[in-house]
Amino acid sequence: GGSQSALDAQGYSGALLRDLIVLIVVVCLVVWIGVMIMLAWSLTRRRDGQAGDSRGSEQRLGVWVSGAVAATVLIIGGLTILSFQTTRSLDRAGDPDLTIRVRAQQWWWQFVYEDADAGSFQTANEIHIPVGKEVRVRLESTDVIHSFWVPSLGGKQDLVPGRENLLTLRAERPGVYRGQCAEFCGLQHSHMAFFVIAEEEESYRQWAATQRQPGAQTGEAEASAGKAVFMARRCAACHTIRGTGATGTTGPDLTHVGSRRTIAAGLMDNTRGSLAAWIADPQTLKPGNNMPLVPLTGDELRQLSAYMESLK
Amino acid sequence: MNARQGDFTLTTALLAIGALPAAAHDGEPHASAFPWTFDPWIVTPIAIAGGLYALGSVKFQQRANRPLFAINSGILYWTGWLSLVSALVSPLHFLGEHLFTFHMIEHELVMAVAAPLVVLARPVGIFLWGLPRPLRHLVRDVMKTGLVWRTWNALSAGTPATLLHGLAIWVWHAPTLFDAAVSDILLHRLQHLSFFATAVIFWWAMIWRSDRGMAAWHLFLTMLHTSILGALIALSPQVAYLSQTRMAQEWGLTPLEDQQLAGMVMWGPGGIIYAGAALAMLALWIAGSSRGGLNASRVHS
Amino acid sequence: MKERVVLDVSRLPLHGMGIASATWWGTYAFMLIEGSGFGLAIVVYFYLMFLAPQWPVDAPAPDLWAGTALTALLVASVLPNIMVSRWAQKRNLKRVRIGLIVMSLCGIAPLVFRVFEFPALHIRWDDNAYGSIAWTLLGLHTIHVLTDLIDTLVLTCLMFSRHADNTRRYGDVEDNALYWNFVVITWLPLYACIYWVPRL
Amino acid sequence: MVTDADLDEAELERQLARTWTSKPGFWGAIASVDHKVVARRYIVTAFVFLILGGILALAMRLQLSQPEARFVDADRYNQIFTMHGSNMMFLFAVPVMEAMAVYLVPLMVGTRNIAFPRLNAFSYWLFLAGGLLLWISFALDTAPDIGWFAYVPLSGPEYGAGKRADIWAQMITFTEVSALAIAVEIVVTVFKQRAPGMSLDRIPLLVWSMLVMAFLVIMAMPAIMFASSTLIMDRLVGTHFYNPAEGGDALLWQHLFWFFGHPEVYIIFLPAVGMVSTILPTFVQRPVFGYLPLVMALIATGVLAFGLWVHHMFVVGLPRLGESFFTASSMSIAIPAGVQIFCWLATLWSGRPVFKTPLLFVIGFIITFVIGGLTGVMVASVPFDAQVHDTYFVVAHFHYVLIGGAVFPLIAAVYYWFPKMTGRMMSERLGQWAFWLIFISFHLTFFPMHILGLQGMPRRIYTYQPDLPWAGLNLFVSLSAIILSLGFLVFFIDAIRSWSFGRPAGDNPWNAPTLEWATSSPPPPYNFRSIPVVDDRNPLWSQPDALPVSSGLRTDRRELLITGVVEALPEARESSPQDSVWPFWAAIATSVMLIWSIFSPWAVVWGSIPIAIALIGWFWPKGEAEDES
Repeated sequence: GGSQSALDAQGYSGALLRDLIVLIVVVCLVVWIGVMIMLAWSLTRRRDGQAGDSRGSEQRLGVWVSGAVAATVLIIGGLTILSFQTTRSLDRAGDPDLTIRVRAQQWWWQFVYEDADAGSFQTANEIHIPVGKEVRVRLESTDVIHSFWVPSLGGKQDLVPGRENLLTLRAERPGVYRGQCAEFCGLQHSHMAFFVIAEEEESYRQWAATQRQPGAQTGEAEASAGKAVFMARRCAACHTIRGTGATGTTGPDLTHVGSRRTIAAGLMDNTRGSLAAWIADPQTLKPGNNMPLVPLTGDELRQLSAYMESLK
Repeated sequence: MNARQGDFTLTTALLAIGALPAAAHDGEPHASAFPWTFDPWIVTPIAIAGGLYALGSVKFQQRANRPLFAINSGILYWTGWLSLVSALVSPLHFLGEHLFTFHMIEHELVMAVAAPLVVLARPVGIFLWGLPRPLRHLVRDVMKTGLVWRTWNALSAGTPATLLHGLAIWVWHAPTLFDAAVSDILLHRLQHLSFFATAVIFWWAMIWRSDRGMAAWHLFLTMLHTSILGALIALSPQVAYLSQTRMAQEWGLTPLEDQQLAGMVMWGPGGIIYAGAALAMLALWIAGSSRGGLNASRVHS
Repeated sequence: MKERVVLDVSRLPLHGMGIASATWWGTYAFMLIEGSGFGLAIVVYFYLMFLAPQWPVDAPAPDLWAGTALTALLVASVLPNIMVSRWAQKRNLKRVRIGLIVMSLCGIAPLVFRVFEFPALHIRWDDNAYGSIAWTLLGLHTIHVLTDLIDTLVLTCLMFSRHADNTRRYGDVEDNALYWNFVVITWLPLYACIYWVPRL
Repeated sequence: MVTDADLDEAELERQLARTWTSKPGFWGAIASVDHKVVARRYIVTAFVFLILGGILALAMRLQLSQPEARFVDADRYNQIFTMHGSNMMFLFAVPVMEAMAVYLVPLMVGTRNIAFPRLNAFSYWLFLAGGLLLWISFALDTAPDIGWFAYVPLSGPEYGAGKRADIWAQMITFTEVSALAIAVEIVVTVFKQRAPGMSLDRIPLLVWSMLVMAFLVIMAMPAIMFASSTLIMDRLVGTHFYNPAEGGDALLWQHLFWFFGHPEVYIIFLPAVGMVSTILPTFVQRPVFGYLPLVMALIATGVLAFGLWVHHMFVVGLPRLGESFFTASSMSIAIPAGVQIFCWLATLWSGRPVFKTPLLFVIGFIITFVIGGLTGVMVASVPFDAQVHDTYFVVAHFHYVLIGGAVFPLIAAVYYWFPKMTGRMMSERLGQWAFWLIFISFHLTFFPMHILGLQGMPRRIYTYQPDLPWAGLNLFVSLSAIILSLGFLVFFIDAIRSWSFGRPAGDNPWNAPTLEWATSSPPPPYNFRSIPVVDDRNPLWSQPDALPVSSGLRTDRRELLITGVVEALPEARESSPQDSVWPFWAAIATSVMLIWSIFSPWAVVWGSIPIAIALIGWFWPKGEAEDES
């Protein structure tokens, strides 16, 4: 899990937006109650003998209606200014502390940490960010339109092929925040989630340092065998594991797949069992996704999932 | 975009000229002074129009027995005249040469504020009063000649006026032409002249010539096409107006942002004026459709 | 409900002409629909132009001669068109017949030039978005020329039939003339877009 | 030449009936151009599509009632929500509103048939063909799966496999052509066929709303026609309108779609407003308060509708500097909406409410629509929208606006005009049941969706994981949806039963003030024995004893009165076309061409020939009285 709610705001933008939402909802609620009182009164008021459409009462009604319309104008004017203030607060000054390039594709997220000095690296469906820092995400799509949305941290922004959009995130508290594609993007739109893990600066640094390392080499025999299977069974044609001969780019970078919380864009928790299930039959678990069914023996499957799990 | 620019946006959007101090508080070269523009080719006609009207009103006031008409149209005229001055002579003009956004505000003032106000005031009669008697008769005779009369009639019919005004707006917003107007003073004068002249013809046609229903229709079409032009400018991902937006950086905007804001001014506030006028015309049309004594008698003939 | 007669309409004509004719208003309404279509196509043209780093995309500006000749032809055809409309108003059958034959020719001739306009664009519809919109503008207008041509041809046949001498038919001739004017007028901004905007 | 001047009533009715009644039998029915016959077909067909669309909604609710359910697979689910949206918008909401216009406008303006009645018949056949195309493709498991908005590139040549997107695009063409045809008919009927004396300020509000709706159709629908045609071209002949790699643009589609799509909302909503403004005065027995402000509010909504399309695109990356402009302009629609609400409240306040079913639905409409309008104000705010865009909050919002704002008034309208259309009353008891079931379960179904949206549930997902906190509310919503469908079931049972067994209604069962109640129920084929003459906005209230009428129309041909646009002064007597089978054949030819063109561009060339033949048959004069002048 992880929080995915506009009401459970844990980021700078998220909190601003929550405050705006609450305020506007309250104002609108008051307006609705006011209109309902007027409606109830009109329906139930006691009518005297005479039909009340003399000239004077028509004029009085006119004044009331004009007043109500004027109030409408004032209220929407006020709400416009409120929205504007929020927009202005969202667009704060300052250069980002960290930039992440997001490439959305059917139906997973590729995240590239761009860092000229320390070296760039890639993850999939999971990003770590330091708490309290401005994180600029550069949003691109490689196929259809998707939408990047982590409600607890801030509003959404589309990823449109041929264009680049920007969004700034700042988590105020450590935590795991779930995000999900919000623009219908085809068959498995429902299974296109990702996680933002906000942590203290120090642990973020450690994580980033680990991510920059090439894929772990383990001594465990089963995992080593799994590596051989990976290379032999076409997996390397689509996936990259840095430090090995696997340099495919169609699928997610698996260099540290074992360290991620979930697999298949938030579909399942990352355990050896779920890895095995996924590799054995991706098309049943997430029909239509781009990972082909690779026929493996039981041993090969065990070895391969052990290898994946070892890539911490 | 930072907070300072945020201020800039708000004030530009809502208060146009009131934004000036906020916009320039960083000690740019222009910060200390917003000069007025005294281009003789602009100031002279405006001054003459003001002088003639003042003189004419005084003379008219002495003879006429309809002071109320004079006062109403006087208020309209002077408001229109002042918006023309604020667009073309006040620091707004200077700003318009530096920022696309202000240039657009300037144009909207000329076309959608000054022009309809002047047209509503119907100042020609007063102008004539302002002229010395021999000249007045000469002008009156010229105005009554067939050619002048026919040309005016042909131009100020609803459809030609709408087309003419629309053509002026679209042609001048061709990026090359617009940029050329910014750097060439002669073209710039011509641009403003054609905006104002076609706007006067357009509003004259709408307010005084056309049937109210047709006027509303033409105003709606004008709203639609100017909004679309504004939207095209606002939504373009490229800077199309290179030299017009060249100096935007000095004012805290990127050239693209300047262009977007300018388009937005045409799209939003500009569109609202035309839409409002269209609705007013329709309301008059509908409200008056059974008045005038024609209806009952002619139906029950 | 009981009725009380207050108005006698028996002296009204059996058919209205011009703004008293429902067909006239219908023609205008359809022109409005198609005008919106043309307007949108032009807006899309500009939208793509504002989007592109240079315009036209990967092609020289179109050759002028075919389009310009066609424009001249269309503008010139307005004159006989208005004449036909006037003759129809005056119910002059002989002249209307001659005029309709002339107008049929005026509908065919532009199509000859239109054939040369497509290659003059120097780009195919499937090369890039510029090619797509340029071909679409030309194609859209061609469809309108064709429809009105067919309409004119049918009407010409009709005017040589026994149904010809009838106010209704003359009204049809007027509406057809109205529509041809529309086809000509809408071409002018299209011509400016296709041939002159790339030269700006 | 026979005129009605010197005939007695019975003889007059006999002659008119002979001239105006359609021939019996199958071909007679196919050939009929009576606006009431065509409208009735339209309404029934549209309600059938409503039922089908509702069944789709129930299927979706079944799938979402629990996490990771497997009732419906991803592919089918995507087809279902695409079908639900497209069906409800293009096959139900717009057509049913237009059908109501086709039925009511000629009666309310006091004429004998709609303008261009053959076009009217043609439009129905085309609409039917479009609906069949979509539903047959669904039955064959090849329905569109791209959403009712069909965003490129998902619907483009690269990602939209098979013919699914083409079927969607061509279904659009079918329904839009038929909608445009009706729009033209409405405009001309209202402009030129109003009863003498019905000047602009005496036009019933329903007719005003239909007129504004017709103009919206005329101005907005070309955008979607252009969009869907260019989409097909991108897919079929390789143009690049929406391909960013070759100078096209994915957002161009969205601009075109929403330039149509936003006015589309008002195309549905404005007629509903007109229905409310017509029904309300009858049930409080006083003229509507604020006639002119209400007319202006209708028109202002129509005008504003063309400036608001970007508010469906707040998160695509529009210029950030423009956000306050977009927010302000989107919120401004609340002003005309406010004018309408307050005028209705004033009407209610100063009248004497009679709580019959139509009024109940109108009150339910006010309560519900104000919520929908206020959530509309919420999503008009760009930052607010950044959180709720494409979530269930928006699903809730537009169902409040479309069901609360348009379907409630539509049901009220059915209860209100059913007696006129069939000559029989619907059941008051079942009506009350239907109202309370629908009203309560509607809110139970859709209100929780606001909360789901704020809790982060996106739209258009076919399932969700159990660890997300949405399961409880989703189950609740699904159960409520069942009650909602029961409410609709009661309504349909009432309508079907009353059609044959309802209490006879009489001419004017509600003591309503507008012209359609001046004739018998159901109206005869010629609508009015004599064309009424109008000198008031509420003619039946100002002239309760005897209706002023005109005389002098011929009875040996279908003749109606052409009047001036502004004051409705009589200008001509005009013949109205005879029945004809040609519109039917023309619709068949057009359908063949449109469906064929999904597969080959040459269909446009060869398919045009039969269309041309059918059109010549349609228009070629037959030398009958119709043709006299």
